[in-house]
Amino acid sequence: MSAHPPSPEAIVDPTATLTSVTETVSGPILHPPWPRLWLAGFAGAFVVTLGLFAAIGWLFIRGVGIWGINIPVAWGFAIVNFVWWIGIGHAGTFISAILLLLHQTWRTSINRFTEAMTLFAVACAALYPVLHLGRPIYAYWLLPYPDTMGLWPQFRSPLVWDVFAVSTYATVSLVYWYVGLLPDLATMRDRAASTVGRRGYGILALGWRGDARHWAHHEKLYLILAGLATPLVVSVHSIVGMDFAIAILPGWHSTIFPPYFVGGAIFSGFAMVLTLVIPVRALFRMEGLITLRHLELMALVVLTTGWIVTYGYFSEFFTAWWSGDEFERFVQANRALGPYAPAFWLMLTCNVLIPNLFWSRRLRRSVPVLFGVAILVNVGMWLERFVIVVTSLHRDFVPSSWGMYIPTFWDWSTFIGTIGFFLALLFLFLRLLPAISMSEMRGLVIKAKESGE
Amino acid sequence: MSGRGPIFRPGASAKFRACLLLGFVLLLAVTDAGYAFYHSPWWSRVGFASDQPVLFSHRHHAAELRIDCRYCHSSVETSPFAGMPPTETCLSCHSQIFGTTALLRPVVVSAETNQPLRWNRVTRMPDFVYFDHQIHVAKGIGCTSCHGAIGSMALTAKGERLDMRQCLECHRDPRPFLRPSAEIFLPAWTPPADQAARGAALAAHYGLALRHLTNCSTCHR
Amino acid sequence: MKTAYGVMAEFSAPERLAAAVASARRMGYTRIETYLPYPVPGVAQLLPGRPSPVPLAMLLGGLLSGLGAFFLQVYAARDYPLDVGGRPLNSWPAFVPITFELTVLGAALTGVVTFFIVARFPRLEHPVFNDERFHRASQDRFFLCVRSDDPRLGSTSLEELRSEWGADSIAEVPA
Amino acid sequence: MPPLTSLPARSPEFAEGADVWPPDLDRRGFLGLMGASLALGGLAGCRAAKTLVPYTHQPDSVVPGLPSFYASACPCEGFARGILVEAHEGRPTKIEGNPRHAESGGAADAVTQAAILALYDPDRSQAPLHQGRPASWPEFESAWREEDRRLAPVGGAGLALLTEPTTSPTVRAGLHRLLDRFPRARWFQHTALARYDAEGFQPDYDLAEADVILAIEGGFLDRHPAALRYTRAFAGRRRVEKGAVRANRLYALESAWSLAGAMADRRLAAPPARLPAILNAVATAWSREPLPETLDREERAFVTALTADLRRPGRKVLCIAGDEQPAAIRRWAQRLNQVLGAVGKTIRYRAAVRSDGDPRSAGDLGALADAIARGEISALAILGANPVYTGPADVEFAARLARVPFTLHLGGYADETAAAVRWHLPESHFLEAWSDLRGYDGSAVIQQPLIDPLYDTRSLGEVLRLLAGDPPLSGYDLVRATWRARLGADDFDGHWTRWLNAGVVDGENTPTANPEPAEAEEPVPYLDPEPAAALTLVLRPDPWLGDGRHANNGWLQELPRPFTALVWDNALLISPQLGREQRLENGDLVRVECEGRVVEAPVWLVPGQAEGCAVAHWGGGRTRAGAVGSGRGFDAFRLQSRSGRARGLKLTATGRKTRLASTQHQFAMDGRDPVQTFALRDLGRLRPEQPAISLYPARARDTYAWGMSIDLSTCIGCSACVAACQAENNIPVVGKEQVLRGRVMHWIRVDTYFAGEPGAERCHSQPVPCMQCENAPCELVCPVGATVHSSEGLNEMVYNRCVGTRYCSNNCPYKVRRFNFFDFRAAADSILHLQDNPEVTVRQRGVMEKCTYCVQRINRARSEAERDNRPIRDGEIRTACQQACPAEAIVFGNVADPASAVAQRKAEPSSYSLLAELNTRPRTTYLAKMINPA
Repeated sequence: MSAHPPSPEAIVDPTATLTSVTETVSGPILHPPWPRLWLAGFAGAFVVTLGLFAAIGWLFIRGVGIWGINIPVAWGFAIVNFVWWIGIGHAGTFISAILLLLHQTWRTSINRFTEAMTLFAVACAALYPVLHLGRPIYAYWLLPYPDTMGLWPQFRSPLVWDVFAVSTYATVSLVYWYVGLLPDLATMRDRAASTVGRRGYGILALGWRGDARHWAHHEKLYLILAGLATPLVVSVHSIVGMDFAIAILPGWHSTIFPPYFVGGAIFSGFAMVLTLVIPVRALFRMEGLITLRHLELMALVVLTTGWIVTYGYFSEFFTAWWSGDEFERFVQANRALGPYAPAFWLMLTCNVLIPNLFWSRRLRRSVPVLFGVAILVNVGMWLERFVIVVTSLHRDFVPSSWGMYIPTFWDWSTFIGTIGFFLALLFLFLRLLPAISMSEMRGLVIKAKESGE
Repeated sequence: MSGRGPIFRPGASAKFRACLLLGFVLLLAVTDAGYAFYHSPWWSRVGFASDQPVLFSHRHHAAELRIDCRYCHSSVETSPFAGMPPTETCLSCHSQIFGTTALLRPVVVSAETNQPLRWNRVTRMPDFVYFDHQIHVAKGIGCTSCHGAIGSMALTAKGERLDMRQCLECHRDPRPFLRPSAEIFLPAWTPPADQAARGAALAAHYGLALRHLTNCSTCHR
Repeated sequence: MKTAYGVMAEFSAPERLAAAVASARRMGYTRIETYLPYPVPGVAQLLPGRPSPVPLAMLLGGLLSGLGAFFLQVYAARDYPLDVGGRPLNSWPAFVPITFELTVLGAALTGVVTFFIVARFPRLEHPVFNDERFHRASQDRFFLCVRSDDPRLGSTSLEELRSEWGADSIAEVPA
Repeated sequence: MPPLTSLPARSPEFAEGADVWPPDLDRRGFLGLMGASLALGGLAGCRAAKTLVPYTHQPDSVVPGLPSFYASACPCEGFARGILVEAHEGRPTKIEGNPRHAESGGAADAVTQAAILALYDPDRSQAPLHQGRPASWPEFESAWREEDRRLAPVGGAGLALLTEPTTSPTVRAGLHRLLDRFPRARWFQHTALARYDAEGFQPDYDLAEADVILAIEGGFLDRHPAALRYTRAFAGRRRVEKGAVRANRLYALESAWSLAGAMADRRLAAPPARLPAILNAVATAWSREPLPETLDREERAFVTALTADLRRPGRKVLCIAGDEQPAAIRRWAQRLNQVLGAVGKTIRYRAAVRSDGDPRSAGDLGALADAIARGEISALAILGANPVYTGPADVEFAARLARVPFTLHLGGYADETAAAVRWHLPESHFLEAWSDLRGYDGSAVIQQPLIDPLYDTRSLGEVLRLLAGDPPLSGYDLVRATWRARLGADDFDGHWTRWLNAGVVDGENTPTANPEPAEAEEPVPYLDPEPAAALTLVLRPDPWLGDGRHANNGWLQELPRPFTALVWDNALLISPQLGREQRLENGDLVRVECEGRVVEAPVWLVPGQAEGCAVAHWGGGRTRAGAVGSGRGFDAFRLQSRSGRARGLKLTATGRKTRLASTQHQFAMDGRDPVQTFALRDLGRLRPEQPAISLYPARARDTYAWGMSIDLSTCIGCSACVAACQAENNIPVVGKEQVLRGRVMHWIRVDTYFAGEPGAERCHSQPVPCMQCENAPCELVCPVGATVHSSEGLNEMVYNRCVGTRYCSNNCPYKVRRFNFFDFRAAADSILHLQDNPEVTVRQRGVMEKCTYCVQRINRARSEAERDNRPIRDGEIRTACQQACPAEAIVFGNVADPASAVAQRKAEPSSYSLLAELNTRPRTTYLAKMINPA
């Protein structure tokens, strides 16, 4: 690690060399002892994960009735959390794919980490659609297969689209991540001291030896995957948005949803990246590779997408008013003044007001501020999904059927449980795999040298 | 970190690839096996006779003695349920013949103690399937179409899979299965050569309304 | 020589390797391999070889699975023609999302598989791993290897090659 | 309806099932015992019975797999309701009205519908109790013989009987016979509910004739023994047919909402204290004298409008006083009817049908209590009543009871009274026992059982005979004896069979008595004005639980009460104005004090209720009702006094709250128009609704296109449809906690809306089943196609395909879908499964369910029609809700046939569909509510 601190403008510490990059990234993994903080963090996350399994067990024993859902509010936390996690999952692919196509070199030092985050977020999200079913054992009926009943899934339903969108997204993200990981696995193989490590990484590396011809294929594949992942990431959250937009429910039935969901997804995704990267770079002393510049650039993305989301809110209100439809108008009014108004206003504060702090250069370069804002945006985006799902359902067309939704203990424990699950996976990742793409960093370091000379 | 030999000995790749392949093949095998079992009689119980309180032979009564199905299954033309013969029905003959044989002891006991016989169900439908015998026999579907060649069963066994595909096949186009009223209760029936023509004629004759037959609520409520 | 896999030269900097590859080509070597810790621009182009089949494979894979997806949905709608909310049986706009998703999935998977095939992965052991120095090929060293089946190999001594290419070190790689 | 010669229940197959219950037995298994059929359904974990068990001797009245129907009678405050009972393999499953009985006309109210559940109530009293310990009938008989030895010599001096007033000739004969045996015994009668006779005469209204009706404290559409007949007649005068109606006009003067008040064209909400003043004003206005100054604006307007209408020539008028009203007010109404010349036209009198005024009866509960206090009673037989619970607080009957050495109680439950007596005897359910009853119109019905007593119980008739010491006689023979005596011997059996078939005893109704019960010329009496009380307490029977006798019936507990949608608890109903004054909100616990009697009760605010009064319903606060009914709500009887007067009511907030479960939270239409109304005068200006255009190609219709039309002009909001649907479709009861969570399961709900400014509120009821939309939003979003459209236009719900995403419910604009959040089925071995309708799947945990237009009835009818190669006749299929509806507000049928009744209804100009702007094309449409203002 370099002696003097990196200049904040640099995307990579100029003193870094091929050797130092490799050492900085793989060192903490290969050389015990592991930091106490890591142990504590993993233990905590693991315990919470056990809580999740308990909640799921009870759910399967008693049924979805243990949640606060009812008629009219037949969807609750399960769907809110699903959308929230999927949204978070979008930052990874966005960073590694879209920014790659846009030649944003600064992505290099965070893409690996964020791709991992994507995978784990999607894993958490994917739990919910199954858990929220009344009869989860029949979840496979949503897949097309030749059954003895002569029946097929009903392909007009957005829920079936979800199944394909989410599973595709998970698979492609995994492939993309693994392909990018291959050369680094080779590095790990070649640096690992223990036989177990060498064999383990060796098998995962599939025998990568950095042959220039392999590199050529690899680059092509990686580039095209990026090209595919870009529309994919847009499509997935559009489809999630359509889960709502396809319905006729006031507050859901809105054409703005797909783009506005995508915007919101990236918004929350980057917020989550910040939330995670800030402690991690401190914990593993990677300030040299994830510099303040990176954080600042992410802050700018948050600011931008924040405004996209703001536009979404505005257009929802505007169209409701402009349509003159009494039901649409009522829903918007009810959000602002109804029983769930606190959630609504808190959401506006977190998603619309707070990100504007980043107009100030000083603030978006202060790590504590960045961290605080990121947390608030995460909260705000969760609230957004809550507001969309619950306030639209609880008072719809016929006044006699209006109701309320009050989350139960099991709603909360399932939600918090997935957060623990997510963190547990993340901790394992940091422990076992290089959190920064070494091969790509090497290229960057050399380029930096050349431009330096 | 010098002095490190190679990690994998020659042939490691071969082994590794073999393992991958094997795993893949194994996966296929397991799914196929499951699929095969699900479609086998062991699962559908087709052709399996469950033991009964009395060794009753449909072959003897229905085919050899030519006793009409309706003699015992008396409500088949009036009710969704074909009806199981009360003990007294058995005794209408067996009070005269074989009444004393060990074979028929359970029947006699049932009559004496007024305790019903408990037959084991051969053809079991799930609770959510509502099959109406009377309309099927009224519209030209014969017993053996669903219950199999009952006339050749010494011990009664399940004759057909009776899964939803089979029901649908007939509900989409019953013509290949339609019979004239006279043949409905035959203990054995095979479609004649000109079934195509006859089926069409019979459909008209029975005034079959086909469209609602594939509605879910026709069988599920 | 028959027992050797080839001759491997080690370099500490990408540009030096690039230069060496160029000179090796000039000297008429054909069975050349290079091993890099990161994709050094231009090196691959210096080597003989056909362009990557990966893009074409991905295109085909994507198209096939996409078409498959669409027609599966059309078939499903007609196999058991159910009246769903009064919508037409062939509600093609509703079939677009899944068609798209499966296109992407098909393309991605074909791409990876093709890559593994052309790279002959997985291949855990390889003669180059026998080389003492090679473990740095994945870290901070650059290697140039002339395979022993190269007809011109042996015409020049290793020491000459080392100085010619300006390699840090050069040695035979046992097979 | 064949006569029941041999009860299927008598065959040992049944006994096996009912008495010794195999613990591992599931529902199908049980039916298996009785020759279950493949057709019997139930998604009970998809468990099909492993065994098929035929009869040994098959009763000729039974075709396995087909339901059979038997005519009988259901007691309603002692009066008969003619019913038809559906039985599957000897297992009663559903109660329908008997079209041939005048008091039913084919309809059946919610309470009657729910009686079937009581039959299978596991909490029923199953064996005699001696001082709370299980005993046997023989033990009691010997105990009674001893008592008898003591009583006989003294002619039964000291023996008292307490019964509820009855209309049963057999029971009355039995009572008289007992009194003959013990000449000095005394017979008291007690009911907390209303008396329907005045001075031995019983008014009977002809609502088909009346043009102008004044209803004082409502009471002829709800809770009246003739309510079904009255409702049908009243509805006949509100129904718009072919754009025309011979509409009557209803004036309602009441303190709290009644069903009649909700149907009124003009309603005045006034507390009981104001009633005399207002009625006196009506009298003065009638005699063309100036109105007194004491009337406020609304009262004045009401009275003027009313009298103007009464005066208008050629109008047949009628004044109805609620049956809970004090005698003075009822006499006032009687006189007014005479003065208006209504008697003989719109109102007739007949000699009282019920035994309230029986010359041999010695008075009411109060009289009995006094007798006990004077130490005159040494033995007391309480037959059927539950006075410990239903007695007025100041009678303190429980305390009195303790002073009687020998006490016995006959009742269906081991209730509060049973706990206070020495001997408790279990009484048979009316579907288990032979008896006879008279309708309010005097028509007699033979009450024929469908099933042998499930437990060791006996009927009242049998017990009376036992007490009289006569040789035992089966209920069957008892009833036959009564009627043979009346009819004489000639061809008795022929008559008997005919009566059982028809469900009515022909030529049997008490003739109209002297139409002028009192001197005609006396003017309308002057009512003494009540002292202006700050608050008056109004005590009423619970709409469903009555005096609490039905408290253990889950269906009734969970049936939303009219005007509050409250379930499982009763509350003190107050007006919003009062609530504002005293800063009370729904659920606030208050200390209710009335003339020294105190209870604690939660309040509930009801728009349109008169200020200055609070309404409490009986039936809550039961302590020994059973697992379902005990400890629900508060006991309003603790507030009641012998005099019935309840002035000087004081409410004091305790600062505590309770959670009251209501199935509706929003009673204002909130600027939307789910219920559309029109004034009669605008009838000509109505234009039929035009269907909106659709992007989608229209589907070709099948032979049948099922549809429904619900007439809001005639719907009185009695909830009979809800109960009928629950009984027909195996709809589970979910309990208070789940209702609080918004998980009630009713497939059809009756929405209540209050409209209009304070002081002039109107109340609208709207039954809402599944709309069976042609372009159903729910279907589009189901990922597995578990809800799709049938070729005949049903929005089908395939329970066994449902995976439970609940998306369909989210996308249903009418929110008529219901979800099994938990496993709401009764335990597999519960006797309650005997009530299950085998034609309908019992839904599993995690599946969505909803109204399907009783598709099982459609399939049955089609199967029979196709078998006979004929089309399904119009009216051949009647949905459960339609069949139960006394107002005939619901019509179902084939809309593809323009001649069908439903097509006719939908052609009315007042026909509209709910949320038409969504273009879901509902097959269920409404007829706007007609209002006939002056």
